[in-house]
Amino acid sequence: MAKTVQEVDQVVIRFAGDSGDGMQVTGDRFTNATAVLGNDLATLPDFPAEIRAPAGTLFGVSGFQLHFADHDILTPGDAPNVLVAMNPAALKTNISDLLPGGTLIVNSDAFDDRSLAKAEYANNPLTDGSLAGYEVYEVPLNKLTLGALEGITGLTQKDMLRSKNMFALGLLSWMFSRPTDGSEGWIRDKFGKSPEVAEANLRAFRAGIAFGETTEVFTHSFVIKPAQLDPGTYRNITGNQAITLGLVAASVRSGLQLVLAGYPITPASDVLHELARHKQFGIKTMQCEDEIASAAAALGASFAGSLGVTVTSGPGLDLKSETIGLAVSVELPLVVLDIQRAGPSTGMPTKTEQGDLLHAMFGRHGEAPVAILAASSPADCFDIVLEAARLALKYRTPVIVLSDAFLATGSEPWKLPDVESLPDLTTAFEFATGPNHEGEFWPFLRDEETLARPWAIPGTPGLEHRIGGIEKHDGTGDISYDPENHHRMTLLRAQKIAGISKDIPRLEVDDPSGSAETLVLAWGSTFGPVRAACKRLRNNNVNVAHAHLRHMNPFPSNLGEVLHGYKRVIVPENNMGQLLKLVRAEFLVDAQGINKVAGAPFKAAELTQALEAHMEIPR
Amino acid sequence: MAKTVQEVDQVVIRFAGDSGDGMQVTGDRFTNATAVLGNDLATLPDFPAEIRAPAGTLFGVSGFQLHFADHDILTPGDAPNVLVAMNPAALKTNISDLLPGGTLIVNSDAFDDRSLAKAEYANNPLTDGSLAGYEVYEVPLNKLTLGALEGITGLTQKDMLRSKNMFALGLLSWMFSRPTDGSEGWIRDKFGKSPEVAEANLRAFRAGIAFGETTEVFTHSFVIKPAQLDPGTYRNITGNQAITLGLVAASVRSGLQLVLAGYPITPASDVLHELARHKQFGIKTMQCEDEIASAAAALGASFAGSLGVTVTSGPGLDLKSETIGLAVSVELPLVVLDIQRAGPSTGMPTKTEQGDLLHAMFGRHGEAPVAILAASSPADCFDIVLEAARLALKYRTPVIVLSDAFLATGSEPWKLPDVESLPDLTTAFEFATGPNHEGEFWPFLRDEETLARPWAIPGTPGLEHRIGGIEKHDGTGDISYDPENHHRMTLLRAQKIAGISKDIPRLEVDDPSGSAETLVLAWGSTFGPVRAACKRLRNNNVNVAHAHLRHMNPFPSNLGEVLHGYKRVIVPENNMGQLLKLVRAEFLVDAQGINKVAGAPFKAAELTQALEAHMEIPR
Amino acid sequence: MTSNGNGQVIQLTKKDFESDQQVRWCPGCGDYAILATVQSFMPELGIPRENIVFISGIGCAARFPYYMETYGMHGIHGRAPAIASGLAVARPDLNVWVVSGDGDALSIGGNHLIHAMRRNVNMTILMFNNQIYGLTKGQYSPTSELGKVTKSTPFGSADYPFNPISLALGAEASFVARTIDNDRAHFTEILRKAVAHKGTKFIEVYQNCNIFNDGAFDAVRDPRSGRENRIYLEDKKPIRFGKDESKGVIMDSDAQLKIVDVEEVGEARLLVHDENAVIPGRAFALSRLSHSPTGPVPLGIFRSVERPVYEDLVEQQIAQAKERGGPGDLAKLLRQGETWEVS
Amino acid sequence: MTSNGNGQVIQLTKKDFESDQQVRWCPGCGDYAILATVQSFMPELGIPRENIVFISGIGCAARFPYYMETYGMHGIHGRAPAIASGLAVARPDLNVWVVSGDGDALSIGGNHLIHAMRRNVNMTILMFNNQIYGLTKGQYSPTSELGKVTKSTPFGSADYPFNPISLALGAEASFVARTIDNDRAHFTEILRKAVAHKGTKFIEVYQNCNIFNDGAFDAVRDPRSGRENRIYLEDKKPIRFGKDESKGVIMDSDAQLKIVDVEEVGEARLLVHDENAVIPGRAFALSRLSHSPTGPVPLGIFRSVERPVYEDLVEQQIAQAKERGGPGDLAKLLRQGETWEVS
Ligand SMILES: Cc1ncc(C[n+]2csc(CCOP(=O)(O)OP(=O)(O)O)c2C)c(N)n1
Ligand SMILES: Cc1ncc(C[n+]2csc(CCOP(=O)(O)OP(=O)(O)O)c2C)c(N)n1
Ligand code: SF4
Ligand code: SF4
Ligand SMILES: [Mg+2]
Ligand SMILES: [Mg+2]
Repeated sequence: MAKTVQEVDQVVIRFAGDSGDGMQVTGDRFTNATAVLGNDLATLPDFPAEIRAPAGTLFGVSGFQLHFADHDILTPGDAPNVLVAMNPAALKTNISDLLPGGTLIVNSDAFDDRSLAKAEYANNPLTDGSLAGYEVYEVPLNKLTLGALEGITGLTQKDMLRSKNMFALGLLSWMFSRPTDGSEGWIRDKFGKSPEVAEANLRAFRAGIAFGETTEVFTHSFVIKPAQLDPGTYRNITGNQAITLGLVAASVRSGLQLVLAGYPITPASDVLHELARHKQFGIKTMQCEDEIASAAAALGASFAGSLGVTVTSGPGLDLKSETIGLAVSVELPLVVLDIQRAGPSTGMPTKTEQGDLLHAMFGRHGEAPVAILAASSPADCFDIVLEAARLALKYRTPVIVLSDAFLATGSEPWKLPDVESLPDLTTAFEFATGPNHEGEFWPFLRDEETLARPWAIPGTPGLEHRIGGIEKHDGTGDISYDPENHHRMTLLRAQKIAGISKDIPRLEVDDPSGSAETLVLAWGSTFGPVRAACKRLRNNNVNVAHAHLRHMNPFPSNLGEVLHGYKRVIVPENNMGQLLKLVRAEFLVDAQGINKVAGAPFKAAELTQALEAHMEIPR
Repeated sequence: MAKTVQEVDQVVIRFAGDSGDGMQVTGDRFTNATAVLGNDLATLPDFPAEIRAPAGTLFGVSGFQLHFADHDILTPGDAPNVLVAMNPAALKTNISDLLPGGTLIVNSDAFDDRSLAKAEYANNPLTDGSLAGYEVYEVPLNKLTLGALEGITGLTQKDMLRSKNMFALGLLSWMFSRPTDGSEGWIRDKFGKSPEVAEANLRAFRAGIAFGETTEVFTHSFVIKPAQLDPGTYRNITGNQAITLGLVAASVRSGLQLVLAGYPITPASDVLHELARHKQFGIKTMQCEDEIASAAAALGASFAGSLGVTVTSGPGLDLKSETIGLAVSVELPLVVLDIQRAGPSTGMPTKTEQGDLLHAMFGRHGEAPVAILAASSPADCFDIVLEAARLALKYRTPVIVLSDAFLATGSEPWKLPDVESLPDLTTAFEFATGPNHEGEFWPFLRDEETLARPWAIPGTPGLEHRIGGIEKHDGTGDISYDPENHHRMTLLRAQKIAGISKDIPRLEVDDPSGSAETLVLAWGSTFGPVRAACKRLRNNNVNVAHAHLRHMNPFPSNLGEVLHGYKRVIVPENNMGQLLKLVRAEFLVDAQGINKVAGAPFKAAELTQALEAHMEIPR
Repeated sequence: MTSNGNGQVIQLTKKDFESDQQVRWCPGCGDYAILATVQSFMPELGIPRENIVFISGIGCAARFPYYMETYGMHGIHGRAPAIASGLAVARPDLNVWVVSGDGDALSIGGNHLIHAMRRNVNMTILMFNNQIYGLTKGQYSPTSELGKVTKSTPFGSADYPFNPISLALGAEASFVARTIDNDRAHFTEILRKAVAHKGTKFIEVYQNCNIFNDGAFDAVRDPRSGRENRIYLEDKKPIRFGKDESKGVIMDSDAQLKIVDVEEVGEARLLVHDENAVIPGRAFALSRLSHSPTGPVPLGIFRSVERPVYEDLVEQQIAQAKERGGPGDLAKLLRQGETWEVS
Repeated sequence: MTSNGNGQVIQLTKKDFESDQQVRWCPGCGDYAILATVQSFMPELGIPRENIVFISGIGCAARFPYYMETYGMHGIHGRAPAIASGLAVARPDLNVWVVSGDGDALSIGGNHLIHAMRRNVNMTILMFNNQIYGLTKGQYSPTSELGKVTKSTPFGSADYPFNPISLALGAEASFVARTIDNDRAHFTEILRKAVAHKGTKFIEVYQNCNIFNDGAFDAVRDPRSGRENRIYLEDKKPIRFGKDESKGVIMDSDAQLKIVDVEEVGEARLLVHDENAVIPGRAFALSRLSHSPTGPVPLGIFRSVERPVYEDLVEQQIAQAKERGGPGDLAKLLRQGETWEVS
């Protein structure tokens, strides 16, 4: 039977299975094959906090969603068209998201009584008619995988069944006409050390393809044409990978040794892991005893003349507060990466949230202003880290970079930049080399333009000096309890940070009609959903403008002007209204918030609806 | 020669000398004598960070200012009428504050060449004419003291000279007609263990009195009549003492054991010191290894069913952030006392500032709202601590109390409350005793009115349960990663705190004319200076209203209404505008700030001037 | 044994200590065995459930309290000993346990741990040492061997590990012991002795993390081959171990310990173990017999000495103050110092 | 010795290490003597001033860097070892010192201290132990004796103190020593040996706080009467001390140390000190000879062993990576993994 091939413009697939089923790997591989094909894409992994929860439990389900299309897309998709469910628990926790009429592929071998009970199913959903609204494909994945692997020696049945995710990958690859070379190469690489395992995975993968192609279960497959992206070389990248590469680039482009000190914490640990591999760049990574020590070590490295960086998530940021305050006081560069997760306290460690903006702004005693940046997409993490390094070096200040779990683990295609086109950070700073005041060296004599103090590093003869967290004399840097001096220094520290607004791009507004009365102001990882929702509104002939902040402190110099240019300002955030507070206080605009604090990004549809409600658009 | 006695209505005296000269003690004693006499008073100690700086240095000068009057006063006075300078360094650092024509009493024996050099005087100010504008009394304090002590055996000359502050105290006591019994009693008590020292101090004190009375140096003394205070029993009290007594009262009035865990830090340590003395009340104090441990220990005590309290200053508050977040999540009572000092970082540890308001509000990752209170005078610290305990117990929430160095060490007369009239805290909570949901115990089933969860303490049979910082199910309290539940819990935690506004007094406005167009909104230790400045304005026929916040989060329910009732709102703060940000954001009023960040409270005069400038009143 | 709320006393069983929460460790994790041992031991304690509290930090190990049908708090990373200290000081009547991992207890929480031990707060600290960070998916910990290749150290770790027993002894711990997750009999025996001791009990439990550090303790943990390497310390007895107890431990004049063939040196020369030695020199020497477990490893109680318990002293001070001055009188306290009347 | 910036080499003197800041300790404080000793020793180091860095936390002791004409940072309370670790890792070419008090190092900073020692980061840590919090005006510290009456413990402290030497040994420190503020010759000798050692050098300095804890160390510190109680440890020599070296230290078979009359037991039985013993059992036993100094106290180097230095291993890994793969190529790195072209 010749199978038909249907062209579609976009698909959202979700893989769901047990933590041990390898869903993240399957999703990753499918994503790479999709990326290489030139589709635009966005991904949303969603995994449990447990390492490897007992098999078959509802809380042990791990998912990976991928949205890909022949056009520019902005989000990982609100709801899947295609759901792959490896067991009853995966079906139970995901089926409500599947679009009506959507494609459901289940591993029918996994629907035995025990597994159904674990998933708290009273009846077998495959037989009780509850799935009638979907196009259901029951695939006996276990049997088919074992069949394909017959004859391989040295593997137990349990080992063999580990390859069933590759069978599923093969099947889906066929279904969506994905290239297979990359995945085959990857399998060989990954399992290179145990040839039987590699062989098993390869065979399972190929069997999946063959199953799609030859059996009569599936009648047609799909193609999705490449998207019209800018010409260039692309790779797929997650936010955490982009941060890592951004850090390497910051080191290369500044000519400075980079020292990253961290302490493991989800979802930030991968930055430490990845960066630790890049020793060729002379980059040093330290896993410290805690977050306080890692901030302190990074600051020590900056004092030594390196680019000191520390990486963490919310609970760790709490602990770094005092050290960041010291960095504010001694005025040294320090890059603090905060990969936000759902709070308060331990919260939901693997889930996303934008809860740390006000903490980054105000989370230190005394008046201790810092610069704050926020990345708006996985790939933007690369640029934002370079910008953070630039500001930290130029203004000798801590810079807090806000990313979040959604950006950290989500991915998108990234057009590789030309190294030479990256910002030249060597111009952002120079080390002091000699006296700066009547033959003396004054460590707190500021640059008139930037208000930055000189950076004199150990090893420089004649510039020996002492710094510390006690208030110091404007100029000499000697300890000073003089009241006026303290007032002046407080102002100077504030002005230095405020002055950065002259050194950053003006805020651009996306307002194609030019006549929108409503501005949607957002920041960070909501970029995709907000932009997508605005597009939907415009498709419905609703004019709406979108401005997206990457510089959170100071704001771009024209923000006030932008805000006052609209009748209505709406601020959607994955928190209770933190940016909202800041803009209301600073610009006295009666902006209103749309707030979702559910450990998950906005869906384009729900955001569209919420915006409509605010704009009082009848539906 | 009969000396005349002149009646005056108020005086500001400043004692200044070396750290080793006992100026704080002298000031304290004089204050007590003044208090007992029934004058109203306010004090402002000002001491160096150094323990005992080398003698005679400028940075080693310690000062104590006292303002007392026959009427209600609000501040320790802008500038002294009388300055007592024990050495050249004290003269140098204080003379510029003395009012023109003011009285200067110097220890002329201390003006030798070495001391002058240490104080960086090129010429002797006693002889170079630079003090012409003042009424100068040169008193050879060393000689006079040694003379008075002649014949006392067992003391070296150095020991004897230690009593010279008591000579000064005696002299000033005569000068301002202070009672002497109290001071004599105090000397006997204090030095009871070494009779010679007691004798020396007594003799010096009496000699000082005699010197004033008999020598011809002084021609007249002063009396200041008692102030018209409410009838009752009074004592003089500092903010830190009031906090300590408030904590004892909270324990007594709630019937709960109080456990205070702290780590020493200026200016908060005295609370730990003082409270450690009150073991009779069953109060337990722990000096922990750091601030994290002390917050954690306090929370552990609250879990156990005690009233857990921790006390610190800014740098310590940074470190407690994560634990306070845990307390927000597990919803247990916790009182956090933050005695603010000048920041950022180590800053100026002995100096005052209001820099931690936004840190208290937002200084935790995620959405982690807490209640915040601020004391407005030394005596108010007592009431505010009781209120903090009430809210913590009733709403099972951390409550952060903001005091500052000015309140902590400054003092005022306090009318002793009747114990029975103090709030009955036993009505604020009850321990859970049995199941609350269909025969089960649900630790997160909330009280409908307060939204507080039940407080079930170990030792209660049948209510065994587990709590923690991971997000939990609304009701059962089981770990939950459910998105909707997280959103709901986030809202509930916010609503619980917001709901406190129904349970606190409405904001009262001091607007005698009833027709002011300008409102001065303030909080914390600026109460005195702001009220004083408003009085001055009114004396100049400028109508102005003053409202003072003690509840910082949530605000009193009528704050918005109050703000919108005035044309102009001015917010003076000893920070860069923190309350200002909050009210602008919440109420969209174009309030303007007056900001002084100089490690010292506002002076009534400077504040009056700044208010006039804002109100565009020509001078 | 517990009261049922009506004053009746009931004999409890293991089941009574199992909470209704689903256990969420990886299948095969050593934590399961520990949980079973502790739950089985609990009835023996003879303490009503409601008087028992488990406090933990964060980590796989730290999930423990959720599974115990007692009072419990899953705190924040590293702070369990501090939370538990406050609890114990507030309520010396409670039976307090801390459960922690090697990262939780020795990395971020190291300071609280050593201070709790120094203070001798009455609580039992179980430190599950799997020489790895489990919950955060496999970074090296302060007990991982030098050169360990992990996610955060792809080229091998550069830092020398702590020896938890040495550290505890150096931090003045009054009760220090080591056992193995799967050695139920020994583990139970240690628990028994620990609860009988008043003060801080530090128990290191070798725990297998089969996902990120499988087999780290095989040299001693393996039910078959590991037995030979277990040096079970027995109080007041010569230290012998191995097949037919053929091996022993002696001390050289320079305080170095050596493993010897008992036949060769004679039993008389063997070091006699003494848990109660006031000065922990010998216990410390014993702790140095092995660092990471690759050969013979002492198991059991290294040290158990009486020392004043922090919260007891606190209670004493209160009792004394009340005795001296009577119970606190608030009205009197407020009136302390100089007062004056205005009428 | 230093270069003067023009490439010339100059012999430095104590004066060259005195900064222009006025020293702000209380008159009579032991810190003055320490400062003088360190400043006098510095020229001997033979390291240019600009390559020396002093890092501190907060406390009276921690003011030290301000007075040294070198690079310096007065950090935050307890974090100096962590700041210094980052500095040392970033710049192994620098000569790094940490100055800390007993509160700074052992209370709030305890964790950073023990981890720095475990890692063996190359730095010299001077811990001024005055058994009190000086800067905050006299609260007890983790080295204060049990029952100490201070501002925060009006009825006496309830917690048993650390023995800093024991703690350091328990935390795997590779160099551990003790000296006294006013014993300049001995102090200088310890400094000399410390700088010759590579790794973390932990030096406890008994320091008199004449304001809040005057005389705490008189038993050993007093220039006259204290001498008898100073047990100066000398490498590879029998441990003798006291008048005419008439007293000595022996070890019992149970690893307990005893102080004896040399004549009575004979010199042969005296314990021979060995700084370099790989296993720190004997050093630990020596540290237990005294807790708070009330009688004879060992001074000198308890332990000095070679162990890989953290930042050296870090450098090695970088060198190896560069050797294996050449220096980093950013363009290549960005292109790593699967890429595709869009044209
Ligand atoms: C302040 C903070 N930092 C970091 C983390 C992330 N974290 C959670 S558990 C853990 C380490 C767990 O290791 P261990 O204590 O050995 O427990 P195990 O999982 O191995 O049982 C870390 C780093 C956190 N939750 N909080
Ligand atoms: C985070 C923080 N907590 C507390 C303090 C207050 N503090 C400053 S120094 C100090 C202790 C000093 O004792 P020690 O380290 O022994 O030094 P010493 O003054 O005795 O030399 C304390 C508690 C602080 N500065 N920062
Ligand atoms: S990761 Fe390791 S320690 Fe954690 S549950 Fe799994 S096996 Fe156990
Ligand atoms: S308080 Fe003590 S340690 Fe501090 S400077 Fe004074 S004498 Fe020295
Ligand atoms: Mg572990
Ligand atoms: Mg000290």
